[in-house]
Amino acid sequence: MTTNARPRDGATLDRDLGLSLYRTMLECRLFEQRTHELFLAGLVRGTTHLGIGQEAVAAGFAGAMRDDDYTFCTYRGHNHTLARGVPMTPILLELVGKQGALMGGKGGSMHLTSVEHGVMGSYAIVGAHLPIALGAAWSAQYRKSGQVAVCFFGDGTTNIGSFHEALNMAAVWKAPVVFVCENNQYMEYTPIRSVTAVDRPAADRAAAYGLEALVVDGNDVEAVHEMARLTIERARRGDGPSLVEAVTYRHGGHSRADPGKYRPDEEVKAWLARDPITTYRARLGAAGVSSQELDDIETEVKSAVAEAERVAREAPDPDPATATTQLWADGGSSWRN
Amino acid sequence: MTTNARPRDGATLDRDLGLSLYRTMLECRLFEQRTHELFLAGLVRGTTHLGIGQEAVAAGFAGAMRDDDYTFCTYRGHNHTLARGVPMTPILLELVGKQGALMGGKGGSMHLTSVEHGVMGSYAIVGAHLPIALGAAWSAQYRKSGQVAVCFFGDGTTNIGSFHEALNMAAVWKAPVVFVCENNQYMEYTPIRSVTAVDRPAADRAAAYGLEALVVDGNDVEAVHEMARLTIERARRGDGPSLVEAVTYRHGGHSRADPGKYRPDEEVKAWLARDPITTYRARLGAAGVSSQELDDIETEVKSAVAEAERVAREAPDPDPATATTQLWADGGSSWRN
Amino acid sequence: MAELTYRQAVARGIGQEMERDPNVVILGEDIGAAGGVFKTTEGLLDRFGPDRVRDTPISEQAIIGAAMGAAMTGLRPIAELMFSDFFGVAWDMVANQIAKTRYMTDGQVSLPLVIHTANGGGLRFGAQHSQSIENWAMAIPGLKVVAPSTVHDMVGLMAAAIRDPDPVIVCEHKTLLAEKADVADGEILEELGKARVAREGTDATVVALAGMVPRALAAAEQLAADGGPSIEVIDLRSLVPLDVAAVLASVEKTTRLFTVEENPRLCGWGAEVVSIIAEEGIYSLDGPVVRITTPHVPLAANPVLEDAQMPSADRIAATVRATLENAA
Amino acid sequence: MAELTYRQAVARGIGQEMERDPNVVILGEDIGAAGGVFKTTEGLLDRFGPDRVRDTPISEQAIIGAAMGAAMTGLRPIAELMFSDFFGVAWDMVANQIAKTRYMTDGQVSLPLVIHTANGGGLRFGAQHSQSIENWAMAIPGLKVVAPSTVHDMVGLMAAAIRDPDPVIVCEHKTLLAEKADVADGEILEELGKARVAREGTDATVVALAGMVPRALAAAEQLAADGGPSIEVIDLRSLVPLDVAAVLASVEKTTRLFTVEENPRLCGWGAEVVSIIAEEGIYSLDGPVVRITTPHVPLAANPVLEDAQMPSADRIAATVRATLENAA
Ligand SMILES: Cc1ncc(C[n+]2csc(CCOP(=O)(O)OP(=O)(O)O)c2C)c(N)n1
Ligand SMILES: Cc1ncc(C[n+]2csc(CCOP(=O)(O)OP(=O)(O)O)c2C)c(N)n1
Ligand SMILES: [Mg+2]
Ligand SMILES: [Mg+2]
Repeated sequence: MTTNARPRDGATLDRDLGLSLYRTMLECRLFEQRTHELFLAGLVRGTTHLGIGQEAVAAGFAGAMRDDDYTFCTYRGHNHTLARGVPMTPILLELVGKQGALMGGKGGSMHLTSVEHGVMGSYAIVGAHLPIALGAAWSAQYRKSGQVAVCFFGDGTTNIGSFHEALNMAAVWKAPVVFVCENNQYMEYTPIRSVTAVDRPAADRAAAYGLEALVVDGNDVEAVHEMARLTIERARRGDGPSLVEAVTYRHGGHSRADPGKYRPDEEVKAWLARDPITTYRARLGAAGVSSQELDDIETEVKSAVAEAERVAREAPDPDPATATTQLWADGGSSWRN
Repeated sequence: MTTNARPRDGATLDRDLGLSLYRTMLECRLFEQRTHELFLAGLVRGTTHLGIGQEAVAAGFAGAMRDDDYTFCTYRGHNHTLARGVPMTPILLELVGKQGALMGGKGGSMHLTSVEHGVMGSYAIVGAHLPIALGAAWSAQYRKSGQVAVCFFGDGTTNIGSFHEALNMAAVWKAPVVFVCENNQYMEYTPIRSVTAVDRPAADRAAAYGLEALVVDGNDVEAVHEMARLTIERARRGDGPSLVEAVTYRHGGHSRADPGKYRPDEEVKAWLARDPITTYRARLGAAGVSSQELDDIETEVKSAVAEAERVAREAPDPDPATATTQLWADGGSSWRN
Repeated sequence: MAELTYRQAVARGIGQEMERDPNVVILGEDIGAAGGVFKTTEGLLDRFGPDRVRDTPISEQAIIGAAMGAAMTGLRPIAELMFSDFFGVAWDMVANQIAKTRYMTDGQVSLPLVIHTANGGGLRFGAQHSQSIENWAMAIPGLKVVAPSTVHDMVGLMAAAIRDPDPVIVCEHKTLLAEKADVADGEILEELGKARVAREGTDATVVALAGMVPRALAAAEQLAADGGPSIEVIDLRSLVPLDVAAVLASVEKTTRLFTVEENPRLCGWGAEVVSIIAEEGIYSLDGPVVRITTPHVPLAANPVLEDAQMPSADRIAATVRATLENAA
Repeated sequence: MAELTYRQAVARGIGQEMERDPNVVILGEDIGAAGGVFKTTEGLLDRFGPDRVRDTPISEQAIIGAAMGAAMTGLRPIAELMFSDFFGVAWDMVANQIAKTRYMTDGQVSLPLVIHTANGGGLRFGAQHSQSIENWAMAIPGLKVVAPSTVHDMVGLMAAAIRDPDPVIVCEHKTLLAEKADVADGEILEELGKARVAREGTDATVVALAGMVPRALAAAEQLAADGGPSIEVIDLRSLVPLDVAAVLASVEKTTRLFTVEENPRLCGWGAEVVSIIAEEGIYSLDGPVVRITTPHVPLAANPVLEDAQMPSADRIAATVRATLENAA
């Protein structure tokens, strides 16, 4: 299984599932596009890392997860957070820094978390969440809960130590975790191939952990979904972890206002032509879904984004006194008696 | 090249080289045996980690190194330090804690270093020295000095993050470094196979760095020497790093007074029968070296060990005032003006 | 009543809590079959089986990271870090992930976990196996830190750490492992954040921790035997939460403060304690506040050098005596 | 004279030393073609080529470890750590290897290397990208630590750090990166371990560092404008070596001491400075010594919350005024 996995027996996906994957991708895309505009306008503060172009990975996996499964993602985590069903408004409130924010303003863009939705955090230090995801999987295994942890990270992350430690220990423990490398070809500004000893940063390392090399077209949401289904099932069955390399591309820069100019124009153009959303829209159309239905979805998503923005603009600032709450389980931050 | 490399064209090694490898192994063995006795007698303080049974790796590699090449090893570093020609007396003085010690008593058993002999340190935190050895190799590459760094570590070390980072960066930079995993089958008390996702902890990871899987019989000093020659030449030529797995066994426990009882008797017995020194003595005999000559070497080494012990017993304690010297290059340790 | 060593007390505390709560699990290197390199987990594998007592590869980031992931999903894991020096290879997990996640998620994530570790010098292990790192942990908001000095406290504070809903670093002092004492049968539970007056005195307060507590007590006895000043010794037991009230009360009585720290001089817990008193108790003080510490150098392996570095009972006694005499 | 930003000053200092000494090399993530994420290495690749300016994978242990290996074999490497928070993933290399190796080898190994890193909060990056970790480094014997607050000092202290025969951590404060000032042409070299009296005053000494220096100065001006107390502001510039003499001399004059720290409260450099004065300068003090710090919590990403956490000019001024009034 080393290229485009496809739905069972070559059949096309269930229609409802297809539409739901499409909707999820659109939610990610439109939310992030607006977020970027609001960042440039100074409303969104701090930093943002957009996953525009990579939506199929988030949507494909989230669509194959059980509600109580765990997601672990990075600072580039809007897509993964939205795809698990976290509403846009508290996310946007977090980004603009207003009351009602998903984490009360304490985390910010890089740390989106919604335990209620199984989004167990976005981690801003490269590689840290791989061992943590393994731990959640171990816990599920110990509790016999049948839950699976899915852990997303970038190509650059395959060169840091915690990747290696987590993969080995997960394999030895047969932990129910799926490690998903979103290979978008770049670290921040440096092409991954210039700093990596193998061509496929994740897949070419799988054998080092006794795992199969799994590669999927990360811009093909159905292929991703099928790969997700297979690897999650494997984990749930007790057959242990998988390492999936989803080949994709970020349309924009690494973060904030980075225009991503370090990438050859031709390369960017080629990938834009493989936009996961427009190509999937075409595929759904070819499979008989009407333009009207697809347009309706877009209209609904747009108005959800607009509504989130309206709330975000109107919400008050947080109470500065909350800066010192929730360090400890007692709600406070006192370190003395 | 995945098993016993042998001297070129199946010829036997040069006679002088063979005797010198034999002598080196004996120096290691007899020094360590006496060290262990002195530890049990309370003269050697702190801790010791013996490499008894693993001498062929140290001797084989050291015999293939240029005088100005660099050795990086672990707390289990007596063999590697002796094999590079560091005299026994200052080492033993370090172990017993007397004046004249190799590092003035500051380092102790786990940190043997003799820059003069290219022994760039023994490192007591698993994995730390792999990146450091890579750095020394990078420096040699930058200075075009033709030097090679050889870095020894254990099987357990292949599961820690710095292993992964160092191997990848060394491969990308084509650094002149040879990473040598002494697979003695155990971490401290835990068998390596019970915590590792692959059978050969180093060799099965080589491909993850675009490197060839190299395995050598670590109890066959000639095979090790040939593998050393080939990989060091490769590094010196500018063809980059190698990762060698030398399969061996420690005869005793992990450290101090550990009797190593966690290992099956049969296993220990089988490995004792493959003692690198007795088997090599037999091979040298079969190749025509007289018993007398080999006995003479043993007598010389024994008296060197005895002489080191005599000095160590008679040497005075260090001056306590030296406890605060040599933190900084100015010789002192002042942190204030 | 049963006589127990400090090292057995570690296993007793852990075992007590594992009996009580099936969600308590432990992982680390050589902790299972081997019972731990310091034999502080001996017997646990037999009692609780390999699902709850897990041997790991040498992968400290994965060990501590896995503990975090398990803690956030319903378990109460204990990670063993063989030597506290090894925090270096997993400090991101401790300082950046575990310490900050509850705060960053505004309380969505709780991390009831313990990292227990052998801490401190005195065994001639050299600079990379002898550090006292309790101040590394104290400096990071979000970590609780305890460092028991007695066999009883080892059981009771370990139990408290395991039951605590927040991450706790438990420092086991290497020089105390072989100490023995009788401890009560049945459940033992202490409270985090309570110092203990280990010895009452009137002329000066000496605040100590872990392996320095017996030395401070010996110094006090030595001074008493010589007709010197009367020393009150406070065993802090816990750095976070810190029992500020106990130190303030003692200094108010004695008017003089000394701290005895094993960690190297700069930015230790002693500096924190002194600074608090210099702000809140300055009018109680009758003279300079003196920190007795290891000098700001790594610990040497050599016994003569290491003994010259770590505060000894003699040095504590001499420093206290000279300081008080100077001021008088 | 040329106008330079603080971020350009980093590259100027590095470039000056790379011109001077061919053994100076630099490595890190995105530092070459991209000129660094903070643009503090801009232009170096073009000037010195890829052999001396090396882009690396995301492998901080390998980056810092490689710098160490290079330093012990004849080079003078500079490792860039993109954000100082990432010391977490490479702390073993810094605290256990680099800091201790000269000592452990009794001086056989010298480590003339620099780790330069973006430090501090204020940019709303959240808890894992905003820490002030200068106290982590200060607590480790064997590391020198500098944290320049001005454009000139950034050049001169960087140059001094690179020439220093020992390992130096250079902390570049993120909020200062865009600061501009005219600096002299030609070689600029400062000395490690010298504090600077940034403003003279008579009523209280305020000791600050890096991003807190401008705030302390603003507070002093604010108090002066309001007819409040006269504040002497000391810019420490370097934590190790520490200019104890400068602080002692100032406190002797003003009789009052305040420290302004960005790092969270416990065990910061302020605690060290206060403790030294509480021992050596206690008889100069006329009242409580007060540390003004970020509270002991991680920094929040939200601007309102982050501003409430980090010491502001207003908070500094108000604290100084209230403390002095209270005592009077
Ligand atoms: C340990 C660590 N080193 C460096 C960084 C800075 N950094 C943030 S994102 C990034 C690039 C990550 O690349 P990749 O893993 O491919 O993920 P992507 O951003 O492409 O999604 C870097 C270097 C970090 N956050 N953590
Ligand atoms: C980071 C770290 N973790 C744990 C240890 C404790 N420790 C010392 S040696 C050792 C076993 C190492 O096994 P291996 O790499 O196979 O080397 P060997 O001792 O067999 O030569 C362990 C776990 C350490 N020194 N450093
Ligand atoms: Mg990437
Ligand atoms: Mg081994």
